[in-house]
Amino acid sequence: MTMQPLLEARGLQKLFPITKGIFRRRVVAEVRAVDGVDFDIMPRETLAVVGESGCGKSTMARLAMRLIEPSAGTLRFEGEDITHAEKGDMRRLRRDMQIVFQDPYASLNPRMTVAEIIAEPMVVHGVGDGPSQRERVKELLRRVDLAPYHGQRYPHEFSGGQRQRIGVARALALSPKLIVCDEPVSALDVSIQAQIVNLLQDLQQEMGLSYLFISHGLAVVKHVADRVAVMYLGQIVEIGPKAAIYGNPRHPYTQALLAAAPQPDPSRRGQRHELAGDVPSPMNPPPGCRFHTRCPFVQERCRAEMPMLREMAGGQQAACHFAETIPVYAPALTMRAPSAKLKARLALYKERHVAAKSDAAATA
Amino acid sequence: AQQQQPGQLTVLRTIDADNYDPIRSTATAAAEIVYLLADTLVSVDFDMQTVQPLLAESWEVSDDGLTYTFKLRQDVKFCSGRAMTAEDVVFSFERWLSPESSSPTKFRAGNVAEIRAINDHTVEYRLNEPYSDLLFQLALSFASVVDRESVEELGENFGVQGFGGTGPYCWNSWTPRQEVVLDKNPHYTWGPPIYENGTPQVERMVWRVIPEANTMMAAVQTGQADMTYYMAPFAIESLRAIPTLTVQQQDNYLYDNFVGFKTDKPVMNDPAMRRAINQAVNRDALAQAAFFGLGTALHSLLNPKVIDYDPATAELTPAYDPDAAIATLEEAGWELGSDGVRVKDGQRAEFLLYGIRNTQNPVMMEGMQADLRRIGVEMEIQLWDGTAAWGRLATQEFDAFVLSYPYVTATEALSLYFRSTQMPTPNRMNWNNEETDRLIDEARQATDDETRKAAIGAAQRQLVEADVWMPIVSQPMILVSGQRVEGARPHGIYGAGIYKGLDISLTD
Amino acid sequence: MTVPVLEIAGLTTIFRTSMGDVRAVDGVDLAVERGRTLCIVGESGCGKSILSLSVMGLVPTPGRIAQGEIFFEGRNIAGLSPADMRTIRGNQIAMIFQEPMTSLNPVHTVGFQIVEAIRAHQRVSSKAARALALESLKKVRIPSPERRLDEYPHQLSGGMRQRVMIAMALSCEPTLLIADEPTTALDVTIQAQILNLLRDLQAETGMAIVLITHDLGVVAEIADDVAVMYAGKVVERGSVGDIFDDPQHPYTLGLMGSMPRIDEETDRLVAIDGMVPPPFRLPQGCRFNPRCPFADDVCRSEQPQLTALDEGHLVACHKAPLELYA
Amino acid sequence: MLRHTIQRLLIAIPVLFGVLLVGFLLMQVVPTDPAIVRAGPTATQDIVEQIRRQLGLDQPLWYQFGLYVWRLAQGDLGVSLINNVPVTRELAATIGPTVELMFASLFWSIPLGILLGTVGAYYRGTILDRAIMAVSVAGVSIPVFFLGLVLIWLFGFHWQLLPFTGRGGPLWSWEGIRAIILPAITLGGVFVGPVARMTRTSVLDVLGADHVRTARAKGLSERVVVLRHALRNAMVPVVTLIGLQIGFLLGGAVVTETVFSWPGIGRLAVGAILSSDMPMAQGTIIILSLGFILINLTVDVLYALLDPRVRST
Amino acid sequence: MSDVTTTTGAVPAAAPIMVEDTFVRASVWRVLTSDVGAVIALVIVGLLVFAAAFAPWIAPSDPYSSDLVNMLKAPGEVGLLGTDAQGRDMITRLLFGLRTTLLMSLASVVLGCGIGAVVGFAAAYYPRLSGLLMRLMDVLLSFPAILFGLAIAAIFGPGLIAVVIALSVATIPLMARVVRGAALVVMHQEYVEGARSIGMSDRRLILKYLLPNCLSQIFVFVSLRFGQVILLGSALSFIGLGAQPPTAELGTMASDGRAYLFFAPHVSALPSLLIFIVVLALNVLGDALRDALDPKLRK
Ligand SMILES: Nc1ncnc2c1ncn2[C@@H]1O[C@H](COP(=O)(O)OP(=O)(O)OP(=O)(O)O)[C@@H](O)[C@H]1O
Ligand SMILES: Nc1ncnc2c1ncn2[C@@H]1O[C@H](COP(=O)(O)OP(=O)(O)OP(=O)(O)O)[C@@H](O)[C@H]1O
Ligand SMILES: [Mg+2]
Ligand SMILES: [Mg+2]
Repeated sequence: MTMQPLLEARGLQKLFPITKGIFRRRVVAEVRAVDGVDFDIMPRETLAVVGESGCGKSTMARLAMRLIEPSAGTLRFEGEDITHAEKGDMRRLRRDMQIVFQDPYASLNPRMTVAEIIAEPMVVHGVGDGPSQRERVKELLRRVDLAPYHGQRYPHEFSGGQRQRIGVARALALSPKLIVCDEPVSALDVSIQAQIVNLLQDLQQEMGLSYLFISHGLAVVKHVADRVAVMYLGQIVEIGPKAAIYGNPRHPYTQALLAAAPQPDPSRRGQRHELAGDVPSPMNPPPGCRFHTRCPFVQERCRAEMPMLREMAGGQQAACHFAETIPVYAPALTMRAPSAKLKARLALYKERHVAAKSDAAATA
Repeated sequence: AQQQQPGQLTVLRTIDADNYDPIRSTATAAAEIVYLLADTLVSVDFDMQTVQPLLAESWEVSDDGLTYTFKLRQDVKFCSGRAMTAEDVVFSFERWLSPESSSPTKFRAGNVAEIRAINDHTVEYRLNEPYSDLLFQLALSFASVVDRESVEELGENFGVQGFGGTGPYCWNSWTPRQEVVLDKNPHYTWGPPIYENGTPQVERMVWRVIPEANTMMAAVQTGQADMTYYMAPFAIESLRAIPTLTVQQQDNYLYDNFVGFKTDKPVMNDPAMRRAINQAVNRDALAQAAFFGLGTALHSLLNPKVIDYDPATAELTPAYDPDAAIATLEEAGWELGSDGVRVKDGQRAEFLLYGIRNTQNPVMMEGMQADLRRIGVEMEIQLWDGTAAWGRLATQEFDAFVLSYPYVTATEALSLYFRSTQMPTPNRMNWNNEETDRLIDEARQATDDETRKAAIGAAQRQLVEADVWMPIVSQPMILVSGQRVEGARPHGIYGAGIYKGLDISLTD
Repeated sequence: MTVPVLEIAGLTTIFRTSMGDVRAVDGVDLAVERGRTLCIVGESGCGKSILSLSVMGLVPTPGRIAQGEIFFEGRNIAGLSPADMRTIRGNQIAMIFQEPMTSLNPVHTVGFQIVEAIRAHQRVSSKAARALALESLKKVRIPSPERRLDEYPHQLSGGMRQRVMIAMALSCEPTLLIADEPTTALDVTIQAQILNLLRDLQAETGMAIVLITHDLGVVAEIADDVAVMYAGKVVERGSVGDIFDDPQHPYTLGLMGSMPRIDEETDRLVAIDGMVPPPFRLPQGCRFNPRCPFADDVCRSEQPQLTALDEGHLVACHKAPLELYA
Repeated sequence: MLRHTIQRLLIAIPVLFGVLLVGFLLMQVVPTDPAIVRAGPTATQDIVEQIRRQLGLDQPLWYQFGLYVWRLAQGDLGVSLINNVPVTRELAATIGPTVELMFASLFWSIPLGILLGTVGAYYRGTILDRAIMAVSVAGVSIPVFFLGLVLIWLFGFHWQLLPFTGRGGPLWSWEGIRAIILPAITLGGVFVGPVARMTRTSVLDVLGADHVRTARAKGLSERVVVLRHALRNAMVPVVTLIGLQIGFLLGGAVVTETVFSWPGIGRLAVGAILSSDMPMAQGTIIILSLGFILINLTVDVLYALLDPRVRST
Repeated sequence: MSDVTTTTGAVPAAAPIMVEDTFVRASVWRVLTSDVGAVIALVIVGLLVFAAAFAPWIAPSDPYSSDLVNMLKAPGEVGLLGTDAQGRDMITRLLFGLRTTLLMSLASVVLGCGIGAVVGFAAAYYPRLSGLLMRLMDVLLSFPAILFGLAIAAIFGPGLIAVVIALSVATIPLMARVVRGAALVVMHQEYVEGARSIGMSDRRLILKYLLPNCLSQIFVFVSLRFGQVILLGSALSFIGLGAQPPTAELGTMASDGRAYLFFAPHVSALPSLLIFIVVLALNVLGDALRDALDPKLRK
């Protein structure tokens, strides 16, 4: 495979200094928000990142967008080193990368109309003239299942799901190659969540987008991702194809995460084995393997030596000294399939749903 | 209401002095206290004309007017109990005159040749040239006799942290801007003959500063204080109606308000303009507005009650006549502009006036401003706080100024303000006129009353004709005293309302 | 049959606003028995929290209970005086909230807040109360509980705070615990810890739990009975098995379909179209009808009643069971 | 906690230095010549010149400032240009009465403001709330001197109940207390409003907070909920406001001190600046700014007391 | 803790109003107009501004023509509201005084808030500048406004200019804090990051994102500050720094007229009353605005 990655990160690191003093110049500590991560995103691919709160997912998203300067490491976009790209070059690159945020309530400027918001990237980059921009806004609104007249309204007049659509429309305005989605569905209700996930998937198929999809919902990630990276305390502990990560996780943290995820299956109740303790502070992460304070398989070596990502048999890479030897985790095996009644009814629902939709389209 | 402490007299005033060293302060607020703390060789009677003995029992003046010999009383003691001698008098004068003290009032002592003690109780005061005002000047607080020991002990802090003098009261304490506390001088028996009593009657005097007019009025009315002569004029009438209060006016008070013109600045250098202003301003109205009928409008350069006042100046001073003022201006070529302000040779008839912000000046100046607007002259007013004003008034930034001053003789007044040697201050008019200088010097050096009167009279007439000033009003001195107070009588030399205050006693 | 710990009948809670009356909870019937867990699911704004606050007698100001009865151990507590309610609240009925970050008072120590809860209902010395507080902290398995007593909430992690909340709620050994989305704000690993803890505590004390959530995963994990709410109404009620294996209401079905599952691969999620109607512009007829693919004219005009299909499985749908109308 | 305090103190140092410099420069650009001030009204030019040399006013600016700071470091604030009294002595004499007045004003106005604000917030939207807010808003809308004079007229003059001409004695004496009542009401009167309003907003905020709901859910009585859980948490912004408003209070203090002839530092400062008495003016500026900084330092420490989250940073 | 904890407080001066996207122009107006007090205040402010703006045409006489014969006449005796110490008609003086006072406070508020806003935005937007700028603001803040006024007056001479400068300077640090606090909240909103991510220039970001979203807080602060400035101005007048004669200005009129408080109370009381009304109306308006803008307080 010699395909060139769209985005390539090597040893990416971000330290947030904690400053003190009269003019806040003295650095007293550092938050190691992202601490040396490597990943690639291929064209048309979705790389999902999962991890607990505070593990550095959003920081990684911001780094990938070059919204913040990395403390170390390199970042390449289509082979071009953009780690220290100048303002002008960056501006050009911005057309190819866009971001969708978690909070639909905070991610749209409340003082601009929806049309203005969606047109803004085009205005900033001088793409097209007024009429053509207006045309494009309408097209984009339609694309995210909103009506053109919605463009005249302000964000507060929309529900969370609709706002998230507006955010997606804005991200699409310049026809980017990569969209970074920082927990795009976490704040939404389940029913709305599904709408957005479907929309994102449709768009990817139509426009050949790549996603860096950040989430803490393992189920959602499984649904959308091609490859999955699992983060813990600023580091990627395991990364690889979805099937390998979910089917044969090699890092104890990945395993624990999967085990802890609640399943809509009452029969599995009580089988979850829980991970003890809390995530340590990223200000002074534990030495050696960062997971060793909570790891059920911890050994002496883990406390002293930091494991590196290693190639595994399943095609993924895991950062655990004992990745090969720890017990196999096989949740899918113990999982009961949905009941026949449920399956049948869901199929019925789907059918009706599609029919109702085409009805509506026909009458419109 | 408030019970006063027995034997303690509380006097209210609106301002405090910068210090109470006789030779360092020119403030009237200092003089009124220094008069109580220390004595001068001679005193001035309530008529403001007669010089009376005080520390000096008697004095002789040589025929050439150059040598004054003072015979001192023998019973005088400082607060410390030490007897006062001629040496102390000489020391006090020398301190006043020494260049190190750089006293702002030094000039008042005349052109001194030598002052020496002939014996313990005789002082000889020799001048280089005659000085007809000398005795009056020596009655001012600046010429007070102070205790050498106290001066040496306190140094810079003399009159700040303590005071040694022979006055009817002794220094107790001073809290700046707040109060001065004075205690009766137990030795004091040598009061001037203008009083019935030679000794102080009150155990303790507290001079308290109350800057707010209303507060002061309420305080006097409610008996929280005993007396004041700083009462705002508007309050006097209603206070008169209160039976428990005694309101007395000193008719011989010499404290005049005037507006001076910088005679070398554009607009102001036109005598016609100055004359027109003198004609246009209704002084009676200003006096009425500012002093509620208590002040006397001045229709002459100096107060008619002052020694050597020249009655002819009253005739020469223009009367209030706006039409005449307009005529004067028209004649001089000041044409009415489209905006109502006159113009001559491209010069607008406008000028800037500086003054101190007190209760009367805003009223008077706004009145004057309105009067001038009617004849097409624009006066801009800028009033400054008392202390900052002096600095401002020393500059050349302004065209006219309003001030008031206390004085004792005509010669004193004119030589203070109009001699060319007094430029730029206090001769802020920049009045540089040889004739004036000559006349004033002649009056100063006159050895007989006639010559002096003639010379200073001529000077007064000359100045009136040139309209260097616009006299406004002679301020009233009104002493308000409460129920407990007896024997109070307003005096008013250099603004000191109760002077030695010897006859004042408390009923309780 | 034993008397349910809590039985709600026809509970209606109304908010009077400038836009009109909002029936946040509209004629809800529920019951939960000793030692059992009732989960209430539903999307944001469907009235779950208001329902629980109604039980607590803590409906925020413009709101009030307009109708219905709340029987707690057989006694109607809906019309109780504030003082009487206080003796029950925190004592026999305890509640924990969604946001462990903000639900504890940041300016008081953890110990103080637990002690306060104890002493509000028990006449014990502060020393004894402190011992009890320590006891309850131990019960919720907080590491080094002695130290925690004197710590402030901000010094604890989210999971620990939620444990403190639980400890506080359990300190008076309530017969009913209401938990309003106790795990939503927590990470998955912590969420599992808390759910396990609740289950263990219930086994120990036999208290009844009403747990509110919108995560069907959580429901599957802990519920005995489930009530699905939509727009202020209960649309389906049943045992956890009924709901997961035999969902009858189209809304419940939609929820199931919207959830991506780890165990099954689907290309496309079954989404429910549209959105929850605003509370003051509820549709005519069945409240779900604008979003329901099965809706017909009856649904658009007539409100369905909650009716029993099986023993203990109730649904409010004109079309139940769906197969018949397909 | 201690570190917190020390850190705040360190931050205050450059601020104080800035105040010093600004004050010094301001006094420099004042066109009034201090030598003339010193010389007095009728002095002649050569005397003024002589005094100028004496005062070192012919030296370059930086030198004067350096000298000033050097002396200041040794606790020497110079002597008044006008009456030659050491500035420190004057400051020492006036600071007490001002602190007394401030204390007496805050002593009643802050608790009252907090009480009114809390009551208003608790009974939000009722007539009581509206009345309280009306009074508070009215309180911040009256010119201080007007209030003072009206009080004098009523209590001092008309009913003759209370003295109003200066300090009656130390605060612990009967006379002292009587004399401070009217000035304290005047000055405190303008403070009740802001405190009440801030408290109301703040308590209202907290009353809606999750932890108050928790407190209620515990079955606590309303009194405990409001006092222990709402008010305590609401105090932080109120304390901030008080710290910031001290500056305003000082403006009021100048006026109050004048109206009631109170021997405070406000009047001293005004007099000193108006008369270009530079050392004295500088001294008062330093003391007043120091007071302001100190109060805000106290506020910071109070935060730490009120809010443990601040403590640990 | 971030830089917010400075010497003078951990919380921005005014209680931070959450910038909520539920802000609705129309609804703010509706909330505002549904409050009887606010409507009355609005009407009063409108009337007063109108009266001030058209003073030269409304006033029954010349504000500067003194009539020393008819001085200190009680209301009704001469003219409807009597005359002042110069015998000038009080109505005229009040109208012109209002005009000056409003202009003076407007100038100070505009100047002070303008500069303060620039400083506040700069401090929020450029964290490197923040320490220095905020320390500078601390210096200004700890410099009592009244002393500043005095010093300025000593430089430029007492008068409106000095008052305006002093009041502006006193306003700057407060405004800077309010704006910085508000801007920091906005800065942390995701939409600002979103704007950055499309490569927007700083200028456009500040003007189109920061400024509009801080406006509501600025607005509330300004309306409340306006009243404070009028009162501070009257305190400055009291110590003799106000407008110079014959300019009519309410604070100066009230403080000059206080000399006659016991005899002709109207000379001081009427301007005081007018100040009271103006400030009261502005405060009520500011409070109502705060309530209207604060989603938490909105019903
Ligand atoms: N600007 C910043 N300054 C200091 N620390 C920061 C900053 N931004 C993030 N951090 C810290 O870096 C760490 C990682 O933060 P990040 O927001 O990337 O986590 P996350 O995985 O996105 O968490 P969440 O799931 O809660 O969104 C956290 O500990 C956070 O406190
Ligand atoms: N103070 C209030 N005034 C008016 N309506 C209110 C108020 N509080 C709640 N409501 C209404 O009550 C309804 C139910 O709210 P509730 O908080 O119970 O929802 P929820 O199911 O708990 O949602 P979430 O999952 O978001 O917590 C909402 O639609 C809301 O509009
Ligand atoms: Mg994040
Ligand atoms: Mg809820």
